[in-house]
Amino acid sequence: MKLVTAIVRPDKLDGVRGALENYGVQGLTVSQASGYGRQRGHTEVYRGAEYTVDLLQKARVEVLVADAWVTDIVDVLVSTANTGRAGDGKVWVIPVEEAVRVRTGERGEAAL
Amino acid sequence: MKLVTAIVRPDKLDGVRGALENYGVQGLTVSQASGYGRQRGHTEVYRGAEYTVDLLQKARVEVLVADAWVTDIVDVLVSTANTGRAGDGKVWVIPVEEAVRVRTGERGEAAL
Amino acid sequence: MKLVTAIVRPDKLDGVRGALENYGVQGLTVSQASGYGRQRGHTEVYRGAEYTVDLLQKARVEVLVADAWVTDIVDVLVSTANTGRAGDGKVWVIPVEEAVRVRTGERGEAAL
Amino acid sequence: MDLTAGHVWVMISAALVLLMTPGLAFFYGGMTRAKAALNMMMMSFIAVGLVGIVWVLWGYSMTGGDGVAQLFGNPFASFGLANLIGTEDLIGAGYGATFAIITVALISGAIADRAKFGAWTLFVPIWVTAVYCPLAFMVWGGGLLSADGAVGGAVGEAIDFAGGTVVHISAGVAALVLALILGKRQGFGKDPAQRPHNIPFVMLGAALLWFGWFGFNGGAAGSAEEAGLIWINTMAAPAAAMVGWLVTERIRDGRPTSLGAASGIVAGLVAITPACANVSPVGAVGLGIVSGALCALAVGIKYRLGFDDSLDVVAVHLVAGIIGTLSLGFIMMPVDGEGGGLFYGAGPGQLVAQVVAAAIAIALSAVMTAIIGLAIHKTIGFRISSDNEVSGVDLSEHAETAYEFGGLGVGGSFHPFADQMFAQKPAQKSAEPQTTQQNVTEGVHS
Amino acid sequence: MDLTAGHVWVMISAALVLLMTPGLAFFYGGMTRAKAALNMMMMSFIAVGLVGIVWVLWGYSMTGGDGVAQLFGNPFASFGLANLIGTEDLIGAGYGATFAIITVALISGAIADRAKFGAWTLFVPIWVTAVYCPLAFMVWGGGLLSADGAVGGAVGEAIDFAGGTVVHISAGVAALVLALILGKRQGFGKDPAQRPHNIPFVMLGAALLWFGWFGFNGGAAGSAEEAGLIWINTMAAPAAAMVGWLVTERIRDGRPTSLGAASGIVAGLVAITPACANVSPVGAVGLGIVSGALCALAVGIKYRLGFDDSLDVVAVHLVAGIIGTLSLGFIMMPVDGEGGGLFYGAGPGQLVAQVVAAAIAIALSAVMTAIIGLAIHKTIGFRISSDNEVSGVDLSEHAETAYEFGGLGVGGSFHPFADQMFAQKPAQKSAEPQTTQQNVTEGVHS
Amino acid sequence: MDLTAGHVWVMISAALVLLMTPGLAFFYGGMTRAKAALNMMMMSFIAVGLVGIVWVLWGYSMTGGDGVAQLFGNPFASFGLANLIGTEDLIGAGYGATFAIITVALISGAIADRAKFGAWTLFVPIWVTAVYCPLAFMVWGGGLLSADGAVGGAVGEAIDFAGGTVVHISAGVAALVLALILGKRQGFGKDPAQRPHNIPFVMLGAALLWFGWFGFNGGAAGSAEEAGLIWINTMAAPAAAMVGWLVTERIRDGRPTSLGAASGIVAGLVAITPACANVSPVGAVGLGIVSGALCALAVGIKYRLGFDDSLDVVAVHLVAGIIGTLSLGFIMMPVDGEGGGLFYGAGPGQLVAQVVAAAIAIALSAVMTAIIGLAIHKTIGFRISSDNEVSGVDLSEHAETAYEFGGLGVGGSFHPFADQMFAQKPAQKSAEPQTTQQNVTEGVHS
Ligand SMILES: Nc1ncnc2c1ncn2[C@@H]1O[C@H](COP(=O)(O)OP(=O)(O)O)[C@@H](O)[C@H]1O
Ligand SMILES: Nc1ncnc2c1ncn2[C@@H]1O[C@H](COP(=O)(O)OP(=O)(O)O)[C@@H](O)[C@H]1O
Ligand SMILES: Nc1ncnc2c1ncn2[C@@H]1O[C@H](COP(=O)(O)OP(=O)(O)O)[C@@H](O)[C@H]1O
Repeated sequence: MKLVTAIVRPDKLDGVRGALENYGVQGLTVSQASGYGRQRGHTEVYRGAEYTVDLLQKARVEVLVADAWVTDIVDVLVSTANTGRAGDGKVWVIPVEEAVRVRTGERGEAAL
Repeated sequence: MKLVTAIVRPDKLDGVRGALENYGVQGLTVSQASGYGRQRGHTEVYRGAEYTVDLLQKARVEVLVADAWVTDIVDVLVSTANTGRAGDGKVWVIPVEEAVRVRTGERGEAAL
Repeated sequence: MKLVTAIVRPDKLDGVRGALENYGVQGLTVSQASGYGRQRGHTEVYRGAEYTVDLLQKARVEVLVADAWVTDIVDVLVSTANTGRAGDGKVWVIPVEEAVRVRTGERGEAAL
Repeated sequence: MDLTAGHVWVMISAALVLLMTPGLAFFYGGMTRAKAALNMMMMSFIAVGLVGIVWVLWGYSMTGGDGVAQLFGNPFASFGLANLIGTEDLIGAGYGATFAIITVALISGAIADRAKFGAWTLFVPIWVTAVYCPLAFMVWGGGLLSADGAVGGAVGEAIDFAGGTVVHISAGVAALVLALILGKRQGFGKDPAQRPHNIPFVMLGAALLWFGWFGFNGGAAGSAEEAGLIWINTMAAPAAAMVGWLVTERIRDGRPTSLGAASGIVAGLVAITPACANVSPVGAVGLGIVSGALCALAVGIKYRLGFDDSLDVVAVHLVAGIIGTLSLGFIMMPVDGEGGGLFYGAGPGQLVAQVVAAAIAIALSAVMTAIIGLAIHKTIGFRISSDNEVSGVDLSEHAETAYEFGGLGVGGSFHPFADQMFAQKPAQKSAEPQTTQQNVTEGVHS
Repeated sequence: MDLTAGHVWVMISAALVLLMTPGLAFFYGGMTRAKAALNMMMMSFIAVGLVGIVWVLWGYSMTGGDGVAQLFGNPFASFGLANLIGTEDLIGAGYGATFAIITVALISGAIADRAKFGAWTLFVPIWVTAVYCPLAFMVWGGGLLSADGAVGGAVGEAIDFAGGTVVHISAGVAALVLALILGKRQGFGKDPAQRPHNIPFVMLGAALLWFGWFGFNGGAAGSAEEAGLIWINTMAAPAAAMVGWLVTERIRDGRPTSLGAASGIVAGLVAITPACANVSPVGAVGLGIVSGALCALAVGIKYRLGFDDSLDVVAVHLVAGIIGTLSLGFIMMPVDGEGGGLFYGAGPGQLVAQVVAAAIAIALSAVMTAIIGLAIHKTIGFRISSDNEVSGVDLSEHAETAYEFGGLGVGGSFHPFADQMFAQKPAQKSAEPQTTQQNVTEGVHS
Repeated sequence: MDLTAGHVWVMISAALVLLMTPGLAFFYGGMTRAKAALNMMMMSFIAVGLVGIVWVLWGYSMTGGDGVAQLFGNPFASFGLANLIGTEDLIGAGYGATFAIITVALISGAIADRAKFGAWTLFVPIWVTAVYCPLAFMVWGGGLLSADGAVGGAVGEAIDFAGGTVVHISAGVAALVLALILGKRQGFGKDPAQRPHNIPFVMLGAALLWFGWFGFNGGAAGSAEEAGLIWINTMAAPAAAMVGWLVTERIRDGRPTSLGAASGIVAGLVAITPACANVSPVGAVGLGIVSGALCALAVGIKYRLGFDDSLDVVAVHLVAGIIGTLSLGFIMMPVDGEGGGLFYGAGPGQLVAQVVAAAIAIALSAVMTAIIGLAIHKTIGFRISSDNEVSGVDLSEHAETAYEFGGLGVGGSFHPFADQMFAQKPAQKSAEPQTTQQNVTEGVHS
């Protein structure tokens, strides 16, 4: 099994979820993140003082997938999240040694 | 060393923490997440328009543990977080190559 | 490639970011977390009832780095985040099998 | 006739008192956890809606005129306020409405986080009709406790200028009774997530309550001298009670809290309510300090006795209401050199009258609230299900969440209702919303 | 002369009505998503700023005195209120200002989340001058629709005691027109992120509006009897409308919502506005229930017809404004036994007068708003760019975010402007802020 | 005697002014970062508590009657307001209290985020007694600066209708002095986390301040004509100042901000305060625009000069207070054709009087505040520890956090205090809460 993590634009989240569901993904975890890469921040003004907000909001999507699916899932993620502009995000894959479904105690790929 | 990640119901967080502490875990990291799996969302109504909230709030618990402890810790997590209903969550284990305690610079299992 | 995760004090975040940027890191992801380790929580009082807040706010920094950089980056993180007091945090390193830049589709170390 | 200063004063006072109920919604709403904030506020808002209607139809009529056995006025005498049209009495009728509204809204703090909204909408009009209106009649409308009434004539007339017994004691007792009927919240006394979710809202609520209370206490002033005294006392007592509460916290807990400041203000306002026109400014300061300190101590009682009066209606309104009512037995200034409280060298007569009035209000409210509350609880049920309590009363009762700051708890498709707007829905949907409308389909696909 | 009760009543009423506009800012601001909250509130605040100035300079002057063709007063007759100094007429001038302010602020709800702030600051003074002032003159200032006016003389004088046509119908129509000119928000009807971000703020806004509305409806009362009736009706109608809206929701959606309660209050307030001095308390209750229920149904229309009146100005203000205006044809009480509405056995005369007045207000506002709105839209543009809509109108128009609760969306270095404060900046910076100041340099380094 | 319109107007004005202090709590509280919001609000709230008591006991007495060397009234003459009971003078005494309260609360904005709450509770009553009461006596109570006073007699009586010198200049100077004594916040001018955490609260505060200001400026009006002028000016000047501030921001920064709108309103209100009864409506508009623009420029000064007046009390209250006070030398309208400002062709006499009054207020407040502030700072310390500043002043001073929106910053067991409620606690706990009660046991187990 692998853990595929994708950092995407918040407004791409719904699209990404839909595409994954269509592909057959049965569950995923989302969390808030912020970050920077090639994309840089914006400026806010308070009483004439400028504050540079360097970290921009992102959504982090984590999907636990069976080995066989990894390539496809990465492709789905990259293609749905892409806009072609800086700030599109990053996808990475990490090896997973064990996974358990809490409800049933099932382990391994059966737990996904 | 391993990183054990558990996605659990927010109201199970206290129980999970307590059980881990009893077991001897000396530290952990918690963050907010939302997700879906077999469990599906609920509906909110605003001025007669219905909004489906598909992602449900979860707590993500991360514990860095020595190799010897992994099986036990996973068992502790699964048994305390379980309610038997959809939405109970997921636990997974990832290999860790290095860990450092920032305060002292200790490395490896000494850093846990 | 590796994923370096650092749990640091929120007020150290800016320093850490600056040091990484100086070192040459071109992107990173930050998220909110809370946790405990040797450091313990504080107490809040509401209408005379005391609530123990055990989990203290932390910032989680994640950086995807090329293998060659890992040792240096960990050193940079540990030295900038250190104050010598409990609550300084933890750094760990996880193997990454693949990384993709969503904007361009570049893979591997080119995607960092 | 032309508007007089008196008319203007009463109309403004009435608007101020009406504003108190939304103020209370914030005072209470900020104190719940985030997932119960809307329901908490809605219990106050709907009180305005329902009591507003009841008052116009029969409520006002029950608080005055010829009484039925000195207990309440004839509900049909001024039904719909029809016989008041074209008279200036409408001004007073409006002022009276606002008292009825806030009294019942006060009760809701005791059952935060776990009451069925439908049950509450039943409770409100019944309680106002069966408890508030009679009590208002007995004390202010020429009934049992007034100078001409059976009790008032016997033990002397109790002073309750602006509603220590009628409003605060009666609501405080009802709160206690409902808290007992509904039972404790899950995690009562243990779950730290039950701490207040928005203390600035609590402070906003306290501020609006204080602002409105100048109308509450002052609206019925009979002269400029009396109005001035009431104004000063309505400023001084809560100021002193805030200090009294904070000093108590500082000594007991080590820290004076914001929640304490807000609570202290309300405690002082409640305590001065019955006494506002009859104690000196220094008396008001003293009363304030004492009530702030005692209420600060009283908030612990619920943990000792194990009833879950969630937002401390008992410790603030009942306790301070009693303190204020009884205080007149001690610090009431003599009128034209006659009477007054024990501290002015008068006899215990006033104290006796005050004790009797308080006791009757307590008994009446306790018995009637128990009957109404139990009747509702045993039939449609007053408490939401345990699952709904976990997912949040806002979601289960109103299908809403109070805040959406841009987090990721939201997603998925959006179904504007337009298409189905006039379509027929299954009947049970509206009949039993608490079960079938609850859309958290936990376990459905498992 | 000495202050009279009437003076005091009007001054307080004026302060109350002025408070309504910030109240509206919260009512509307809470309903947008978090990244548009400040811009929403600013549209109300700047209305106070700009109309406040316009009114003092020429606005007041245009609403009274000798009219130009019964359409509007001479803007130079009381320019700068100079000829009012030293007279008590200044009190009435202040009261009038507050109506002009809130009327234009009401419109902004229709264009939430996507309007250029600069365009709005142009729209506000022009619309007040070209639509509000003439209409106020026609109805209240002795113009076309008054008893002596050409239309009012012909079909009978319409009753619009506190502004059903002048304020709510005109603003509601303008809202519809602007919504059409600006077009729909991205994701309209689909994106769940567009649900309200802070419902307690919506409830706070509703509470402040209600509080202020006692001045809005009551300030012009001519006698104590009338004032009392207005007070009662201003309490009863919104109370009943809240209940009407919630019952409708309960039946249709299964749940009564907090947003519905707040909306119902406003619907009831709007409906009673023209009728407040002329219907009985029971009539006000009935009018409230009907307007609450109908407005609750009306909020679905925009999804059917496909115009994005973001915060339902049309469904609440236009619909309730029409209901209230026409209701007088049915439930107006006879004056001295004469006239009145159909339900009192009178003829359809009043209804006709009401229909004509509503129709003229609708036509005038629609045509003029279309001209003004289109002129602005075709020249400087009324809508922000699509990118700015995604990053948020608060950021693009005000370079601010409403909240910072300690999350991590912030970082990097801080550049206090002090050093460059008096330094010259490139001219285009201030000339075209929407493009050059927009600092989200997406794609710049790619 | 019966209530007159004047009585009603003053009582309502007093309630309005009292509401300003909670309004200020929101204006300031929204501007701090989230972890200092409660402490900020508490500094205003406790001002109501402490000054409310001081005023009743000796404060009122010090502002009138026979003065001590024209400097202050005898504190024992009306101690406890005892000799006012039964007179209508109580109404004026209440009105006066509210001015004393807000004046001291204003100061707190300069020391946001870093002041010991205990030190502040010491500062408040001393400052009111030693600075506010004397100054109020000198200007309004027949002292030094009044027509009969030594200075007022010599250089002419300064006009300060509602408190430009007594309230705003004195508070602004005190703010500057305290900011210097306490020193800068950590990260001053660098840390972006110090941007405002809740701008809607700032706007709410500005709205409540404006609303209350009609009482602040208008309460002392002597005639209907004067009241009307004051009302109009109190609307026009802040409206114009909001526009002036926003235009300045638009030119300088490229964006008009919400914080700027709120700040502009307050700047305009401060500027019109001394002048409200003596300038024309057009004059008020001009004064508003100028004060809005100048204060917008003035907020940068602190970065240049390096003092940390956290929430710009100096740039808003001191600067606008001086502008308003001096403006009378230019745009004061002649009274009965005599006197007036330079623009009305009168001599510089009025300007001289205004300058002298402002200078005396500045000197008095500077010297006295320095003495009081330093005395406190050198003994018990006025500033929290550096660690506490990092963990947050709300936590260290009040053991509370303002918000809990359901995040995960909370956990662990819950210890209701009930069991130990009456148990004895170690003495040092309450004696030195800032060290021993601070429960963040960083490093304790390391
Ligand atoms: N090296 C990295 N490690 C971790 N996260 C990264 C890294 N680089 C980029 N990110 C994440 O990806 C997001 C998008 O990066 P982006 O600006 O699109 O850069 P690029 O165009 O180089 O991918 C960032 O906001 C950040 O959250
Ligand atoms: N494949 C997955 N990858 C990542 N997270 C998942 C996955 N499946 C489920 N989760 C997480 O676990 C949580 C609980 O899932 P749940 O509804 O209990 O499904 P199941 O009963 O199949 O475990 C989800 O909310 C989500 O956060
Ligand atoms: N075993 C662990 N697994 C995961 N996170 C941990 C662990 N131990 C500590 N942490 C994280 O590091 C943070 C800092 O820990 P700290 O109190 O400094 O302990 P130590 O001094 O032992 O490193 C904690 O708040 C928690 O988020």
